[in-house]
Amino acid sequence: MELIFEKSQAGRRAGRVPSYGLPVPEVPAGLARSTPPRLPELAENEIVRHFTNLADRNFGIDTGFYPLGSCTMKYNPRVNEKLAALPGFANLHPHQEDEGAQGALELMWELQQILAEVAGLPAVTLQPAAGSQGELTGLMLMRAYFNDRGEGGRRDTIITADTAHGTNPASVTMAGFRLEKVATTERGNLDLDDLRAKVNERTAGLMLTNPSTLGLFDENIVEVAEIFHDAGALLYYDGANLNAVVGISRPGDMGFDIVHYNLHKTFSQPHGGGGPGGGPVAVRDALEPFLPSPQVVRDGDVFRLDHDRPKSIGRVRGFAGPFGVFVRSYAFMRAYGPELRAMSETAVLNANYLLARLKDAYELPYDRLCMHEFVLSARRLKREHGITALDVAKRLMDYDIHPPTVYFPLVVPEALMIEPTETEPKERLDAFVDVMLRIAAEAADAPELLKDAPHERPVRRLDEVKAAKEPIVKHGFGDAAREGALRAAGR
Amino acid sequence: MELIFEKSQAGRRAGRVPSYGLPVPEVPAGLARSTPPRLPELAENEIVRHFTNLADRNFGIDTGFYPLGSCTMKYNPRVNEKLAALPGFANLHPHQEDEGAQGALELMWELQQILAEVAGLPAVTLQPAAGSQGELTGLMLMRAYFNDRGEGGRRDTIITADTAHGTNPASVTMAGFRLEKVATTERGNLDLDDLRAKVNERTAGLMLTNPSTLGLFDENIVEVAEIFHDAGALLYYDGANLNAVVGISRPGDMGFDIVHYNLHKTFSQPHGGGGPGGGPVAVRDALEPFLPSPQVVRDGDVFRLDHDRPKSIGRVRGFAGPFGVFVRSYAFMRAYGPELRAMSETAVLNANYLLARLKDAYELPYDRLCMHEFVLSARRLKREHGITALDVAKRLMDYDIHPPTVYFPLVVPEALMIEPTETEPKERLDAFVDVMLRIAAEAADAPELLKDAPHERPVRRLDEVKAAKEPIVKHGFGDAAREGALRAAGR
Amino acid sequence: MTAGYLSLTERDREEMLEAIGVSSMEELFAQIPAAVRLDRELDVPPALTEAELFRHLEELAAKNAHAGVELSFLGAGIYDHYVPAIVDTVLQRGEFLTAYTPYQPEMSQGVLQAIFEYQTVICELTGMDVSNASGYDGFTVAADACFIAKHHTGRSKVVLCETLNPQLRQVVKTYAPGFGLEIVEVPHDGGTTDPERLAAAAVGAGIVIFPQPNFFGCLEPAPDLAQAAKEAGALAVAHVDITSLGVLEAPGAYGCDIAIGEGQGIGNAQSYGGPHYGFLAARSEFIRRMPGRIVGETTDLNGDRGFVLTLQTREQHIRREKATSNMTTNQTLLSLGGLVTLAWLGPQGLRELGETCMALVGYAAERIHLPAAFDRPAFKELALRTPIPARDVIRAARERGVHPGYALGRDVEGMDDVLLVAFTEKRTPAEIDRLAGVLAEVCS
Amino acid sequence: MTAGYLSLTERDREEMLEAIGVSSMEELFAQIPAAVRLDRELDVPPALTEAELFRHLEELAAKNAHAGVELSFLGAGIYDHYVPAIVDTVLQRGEFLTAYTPYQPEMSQGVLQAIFEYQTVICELTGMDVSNASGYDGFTVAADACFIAKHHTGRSKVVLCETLNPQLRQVVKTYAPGFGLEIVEVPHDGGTTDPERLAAAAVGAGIVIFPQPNFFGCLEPAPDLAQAAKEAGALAVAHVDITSLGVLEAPGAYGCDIAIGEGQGIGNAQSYGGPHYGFLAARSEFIRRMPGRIVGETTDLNGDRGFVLTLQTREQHIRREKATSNMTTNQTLLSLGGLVTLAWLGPQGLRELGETCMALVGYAAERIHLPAAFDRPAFKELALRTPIPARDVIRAARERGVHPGYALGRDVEGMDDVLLVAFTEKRTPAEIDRLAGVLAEVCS
Repeated sequence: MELIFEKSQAGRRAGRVPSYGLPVPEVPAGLARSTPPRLPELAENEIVRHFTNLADRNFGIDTGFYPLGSCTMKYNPRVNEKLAALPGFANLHPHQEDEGAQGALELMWELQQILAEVAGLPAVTLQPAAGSQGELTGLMLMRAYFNDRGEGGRRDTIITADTAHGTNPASVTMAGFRLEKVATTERGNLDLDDLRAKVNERTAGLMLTNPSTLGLFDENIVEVAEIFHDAGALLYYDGANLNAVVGISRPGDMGFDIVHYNLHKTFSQPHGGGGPGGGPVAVRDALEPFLPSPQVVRDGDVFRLDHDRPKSIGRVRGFAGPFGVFVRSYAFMRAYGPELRAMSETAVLNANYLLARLKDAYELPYDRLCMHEFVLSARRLKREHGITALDVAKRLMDYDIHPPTVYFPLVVPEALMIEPTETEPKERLDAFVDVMLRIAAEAADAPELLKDAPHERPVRRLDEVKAAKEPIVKHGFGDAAREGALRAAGR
Repeated sequence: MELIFEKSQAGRRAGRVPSYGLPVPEVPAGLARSTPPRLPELAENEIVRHFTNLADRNFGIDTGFYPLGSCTMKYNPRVNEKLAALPGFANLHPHQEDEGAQGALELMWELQQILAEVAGLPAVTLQPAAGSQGELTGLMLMRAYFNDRGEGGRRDTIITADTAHGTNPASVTMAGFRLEKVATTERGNLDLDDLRAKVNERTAGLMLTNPSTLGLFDENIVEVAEIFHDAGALLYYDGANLNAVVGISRPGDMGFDIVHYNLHKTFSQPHGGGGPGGGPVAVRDALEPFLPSPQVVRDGDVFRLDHDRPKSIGRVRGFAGPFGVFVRSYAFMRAYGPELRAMSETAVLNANYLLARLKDAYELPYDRLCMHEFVLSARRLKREHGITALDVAKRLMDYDIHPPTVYFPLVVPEALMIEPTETEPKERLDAFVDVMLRIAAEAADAPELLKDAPHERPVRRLDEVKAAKEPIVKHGFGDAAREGALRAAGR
Repeated sequence: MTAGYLSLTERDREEMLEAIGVSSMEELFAQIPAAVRLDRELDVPPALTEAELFRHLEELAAKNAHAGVELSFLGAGIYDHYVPAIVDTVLQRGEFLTAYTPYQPEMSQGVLQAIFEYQTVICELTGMDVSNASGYDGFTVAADACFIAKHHTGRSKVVLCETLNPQLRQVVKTYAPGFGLEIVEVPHDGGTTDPERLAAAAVGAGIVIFPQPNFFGCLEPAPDLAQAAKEAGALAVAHVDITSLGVLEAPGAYGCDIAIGEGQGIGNAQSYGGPHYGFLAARSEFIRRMPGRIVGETTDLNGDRGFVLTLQTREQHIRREKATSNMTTNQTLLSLGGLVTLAWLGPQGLRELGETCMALVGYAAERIHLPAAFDRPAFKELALRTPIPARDVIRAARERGVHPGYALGRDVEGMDDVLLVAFTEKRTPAEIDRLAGVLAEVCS
Repeated sequence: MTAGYLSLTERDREEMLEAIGVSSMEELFAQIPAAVRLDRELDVPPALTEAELFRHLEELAAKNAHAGVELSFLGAGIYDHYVPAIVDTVLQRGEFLTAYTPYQPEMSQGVLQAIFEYQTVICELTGMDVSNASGYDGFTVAADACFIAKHHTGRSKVVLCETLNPQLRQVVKTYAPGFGLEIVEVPHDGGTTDPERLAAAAVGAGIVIFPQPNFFGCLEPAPDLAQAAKEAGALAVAHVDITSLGVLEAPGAYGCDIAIGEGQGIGNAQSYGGPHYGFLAARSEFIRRMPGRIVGETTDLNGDRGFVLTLQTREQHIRREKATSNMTTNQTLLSLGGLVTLAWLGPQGLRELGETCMALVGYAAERIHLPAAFDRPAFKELALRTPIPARDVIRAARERGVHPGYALGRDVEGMDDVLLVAFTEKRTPAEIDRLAGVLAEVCS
């Protein structure tokens, strides 16, 4: 499909800006634009068509089944979009005085209350823009906490599981900590012996996803928490998999001191092709003083932003957080009420049903009941037919199903990580099983069908190596020389 | 694709209705529902997917080029959708007192002013729901007018062109008039001799589209008007083709006494797969007293609905008309201002460009410059290759182009009626020309490609005869006996 | 300044004129006699940029006292029911929004299947065999029903109950001269129609139309009215409230030939009276007399299921002056809103909707201390007798931020002291308490 | 009551438990130690039906003094620019709205191509070679730039102009300990940054970040500031107002290494501060150090063009603790709003936008009789000196329905008498007259 720039014609226009017939002051010499940006020039008709046609080349939850493990691709209620667009929310300026933003502040305060109850921890900041920023915030909180206790220099190590999301180690580095990894047992729990050997006075804390990225709840979580707390360290709960346990088990009760939520996973903020998200963080009372500034607080019937937080780590993003995301998540929670538990129960039931029906045709490295997701391995297909997890993933596309997460977690070879979520009906699950079984059969009977897949998408299989080797990261406007330079530089 | 009923499961739910914990009164005996309606039972996720998937099987202007002759498929500005949805418009009750609806009434009054200026006629009713209802309204106005003059019994005949839209003769019958047809000359004008022979003291009026459905402006329109007015008869302007002449030539100036507009054609109300539309009617002063009731009137700075119209033909639909359509059309007009003329000029330029580039490959029965649309004939393809206009239409689908109107007007064999509208860029026109020329070549080289077309749509060519012979007009719920009965009855 | 809806550049224009073989735009218009060409600019307000346009219409919208500004109990045909958010999600998809009537079925399977599904739900709700793809509104479908009856029975007499919406009766009367109809109206007795009086009026009639519930909010003895019509050899036509059909009997179940009604309450905004959709469903024997579009199932070249506009030989573009109507436009997008809403409610939700309306009527009857105008069970509207003219009650209540309902005296003679108050599921008990308080204040 | 978002029926549930081989839901949770299971219902507010939910949030929204209620001149980083209607049309299409990060490119060509187009327009606006797919907001991208600079130059000193948005400086300071950064701030001189003072501070620095226009609304001598940074061997980073780039020079044209900024003004609602998108673009040599997603062009099996997430070896899911950042989520949907808006404006529209802002500033400077706080040319914001504390001016003006702007004293010491007033293209001369009147009244 053509790029929008390839549909552009000099002099064509869509939008116009009011001029009010006023004289335009001169831009001071040397500061004025010398060359106009080559923005697209189209009339509105073709802009709408361009993006409509692009949308048609994209797959969302609204299109079909999207069992992308660890991403919790559930139905995004449409009423939430209408609510976030209400003028009283969408057109509210973030510098509006608190008395002119009471509705927004009340919503945020109520959201904090619900999040706190879900986590089993009393204090919540809504500021982080995403789960990954929540992680970083959590680690900064640890640093501030230990600094405040005079242990700042000593506590320099964070432990993560070998099954951890890549964000965990990256966040550890960005926050200026050392990383240490702990092994996973054959049953899919943290290896307690390994843990005991690694936790010591240098340990600042643990970062753990529970259930893990294997979709397994750590059966020894109580002991794990004890090990860290006994060493004076803190436990951080990566909320990426929170959808498994809402109303069933609370991170605070498990012993975690800091928790981040992914509002775009558990609480249905649409992910929009990569964002926005929201990554609030909840903490125990002892960590509350360090939360980012400002905080939403309630004084009687009045809500306000509290900027007077002397021990705060500071500000991790602008204003009080991604407010539009809060509106959607709050609305989502209010649609469920206490039945948020049924949400998680159903997610777990759906996952276990798929697991039960698929584990014979594919391998299940950790053969236990799962929580909200599970990880299969295609290694037998690879061994017997040369078919990889990637081939299976690409072939699923031909059946109008979004592939699961592949090659993650790293501890499982040829991993297929499957998370159906609670909003899928049994018919979709059955249809997915049928397709997965058919693909397993195709791997034996017609492996080239998988190797060459997809066949039914707008493009065939794409060359990712080529893209990385000679990066073309913007349109060239026919200016080959300039592009060449970039490619060279990028190499 | 499955019907929504085929995705239904007993007990599944999406929406819920508040109950407020109140006791529910009994429905009186004999009036209560005995069998629940078999409405679909799905969760919201699958409802959204169902209609998303259905949409993907539908083609709109937003999808691509839609040169459906006489339907004026122009770009529908999206801002108009937002404006019509403003709570002050969308949530306004039609029985709201006039003082509580001043904004709505002002908008309608302003719309009337602009419509009057465009038609060159002073008085406008907004009530009719569609062009066809506008036609009926116009004919009722004629009847009321002649009755008022004591000529009611005598004036029983309406004359239409043989190129007229089917709505014209149908409206004539519904309004209780006799129909008489007048021939078209080889140049595409009304045959004045034929007309003079048919216009007499029984003639109530003429219904004419100008430009005609051939896309040709009647060069003798002044003479035509004289003939009718000399006979004491009235002229009705079918506004279906008004997009050709806005700001260029006004029906009132041409001599027409009554004009209807299609707001969903000329003024961009999206047609929504068949509706809604809007069919306001403008008239000369002499006909004003007969306009439907209520009328929007202005008293100084105050607007009101005038129900006190003793000579009115009455009410043709509920309330004051399809108000949401008015919002969109008014916004459209205000986006153009006096440059509505550029809209029509561009529509005419686009049509003539296509005509110039296609007339060699296809036949042009009336070889003149056209207005906003033109009619080609595929009769040579038929004669030489057995390829019909329908085959050409179906083959266009494979190139992601909506076919033109076919087999209309009836005076042109194998007609292809093409209306590009003003919002198409030259690139789309050129691409259409390329495809049309390629199809003409295919007709010679690979006629079976056309005969079997379409190949690239969600369904292949559909059997319309079968549908009409054994009508299945609703889902059977697996109840074959009941369906059989309907088929039998329908036969 | 020209709106950004035109795509041609100056260069495009020149190239195109050259390809056409003319030297100017003027030449294209040579076919228009000079005498009828407009030689000046249109005298219309100046063009606005989108930002200015938005503001201008926001200002107009702000001059209206809509449901968000005033607590309103207005009904009388159009109601403030909740429209689920997914309706807009579906209707605003360009593939539905910007499509024309599905003349080319292979391009339009989406809307065709949706209409087929709509026809099915309307048949389910009404207990009928066949539904058209929708009519203009809930009133014009009554004229359509008269057209069917006239041609089916050959009789021109139309019997309308006085308890029907007055606007429906006005529309039928407007169409009557053209159709050659003669209208007889049957007065109400204590708020509903007496079946015997109806039977007497129905003698020689081709059609009898009655409401359920009626314009005064009361439940009619609909089965008896249908029977009275049938016994006279007339078609029995029920004009029903679509939101009632989860709790009230389907017209097909008590012998009606045709069921009609306004669809707005299911899936459409109030929008100051339109656009909405009217529904019209009938027994199968009327299928070839029905006006409007009908979608039918068929198969394609491969034998796969597909949908087409069918029975088009009824229609104007083929049958011309012998067509069953002149309709081309119907209300597809609005009826699609109805389909989406009915799918969202499902059978349980539709029943709950009716139950909540009835429950609120019951609650209101207890809380509002004004006498009922009629001693009849109601569905979602209460006709209350006011000690001062209802119009004065409305004026006074609106000053207090509450629109208490519709003054029946606007249409019905002798009812200047009757206020028709509507209770949709969106009205809460607390709001009804507020209404009761305001009414007590302004009526004392 | 359960929200209608769950699809399983009772029968489904039973069949599924049986297929799993367990007899109850409880069994599925046996892996959770009893001690950490929640043995009570969540203590959260009760469930609401959609109609109730809508009303509840409408009531909350009504408690906010938004742009439609109060005439507002607030800016200071977030602005009330017009968002064209087609932005929502595009963003609300389910295929964009409900998609995840495009890990599987064959499923996601739509969003990948859109990001590629976004990267292109950002490069065009900034004069840079490479843009990422967006960052969280206009402040966190400053921290990202520091991360690049630290690794590129090996220097930990960061120089920030005091004329940068205070929130940007706060965010960088929050990130600094983890990144090992040392922050130096350069005070302003009369409203802008003195290049010589900056040059002095830049010695030994890895990065210098300056704004254009600055937080006080003034135009900085940006080319001189960039040169000062370069001469010190630091990366020169401009934090620019995206709406200014039709009239102000592209940072790439005056030698910057990196350009960053907040995208909100182009295509996003104000939304009380988020979600929005931050942009980050750089010269090509930094491509492999950039945080966040980057989309690249490639070919498919057939040799046809396609798009993929590329250079993923920078990223956390592959490189883990050695990644250029921990970012997974970015702001794709918001940046798509930016792309649509830029396509809608085109180069002419973007220039007009800047011109109108500047013209309104000029008009306001004439009409408002308060002295300018700084004697510098401005772009779309005016810093005015108030005779009473700016906070008091705001309070008094808001009582008159006008929010006159931002009190600079909220962030900047010694500026309690400075009011920062923003003029977007949506503010009309008549509104500015109203503001002038209110200010005259409350300042007299």
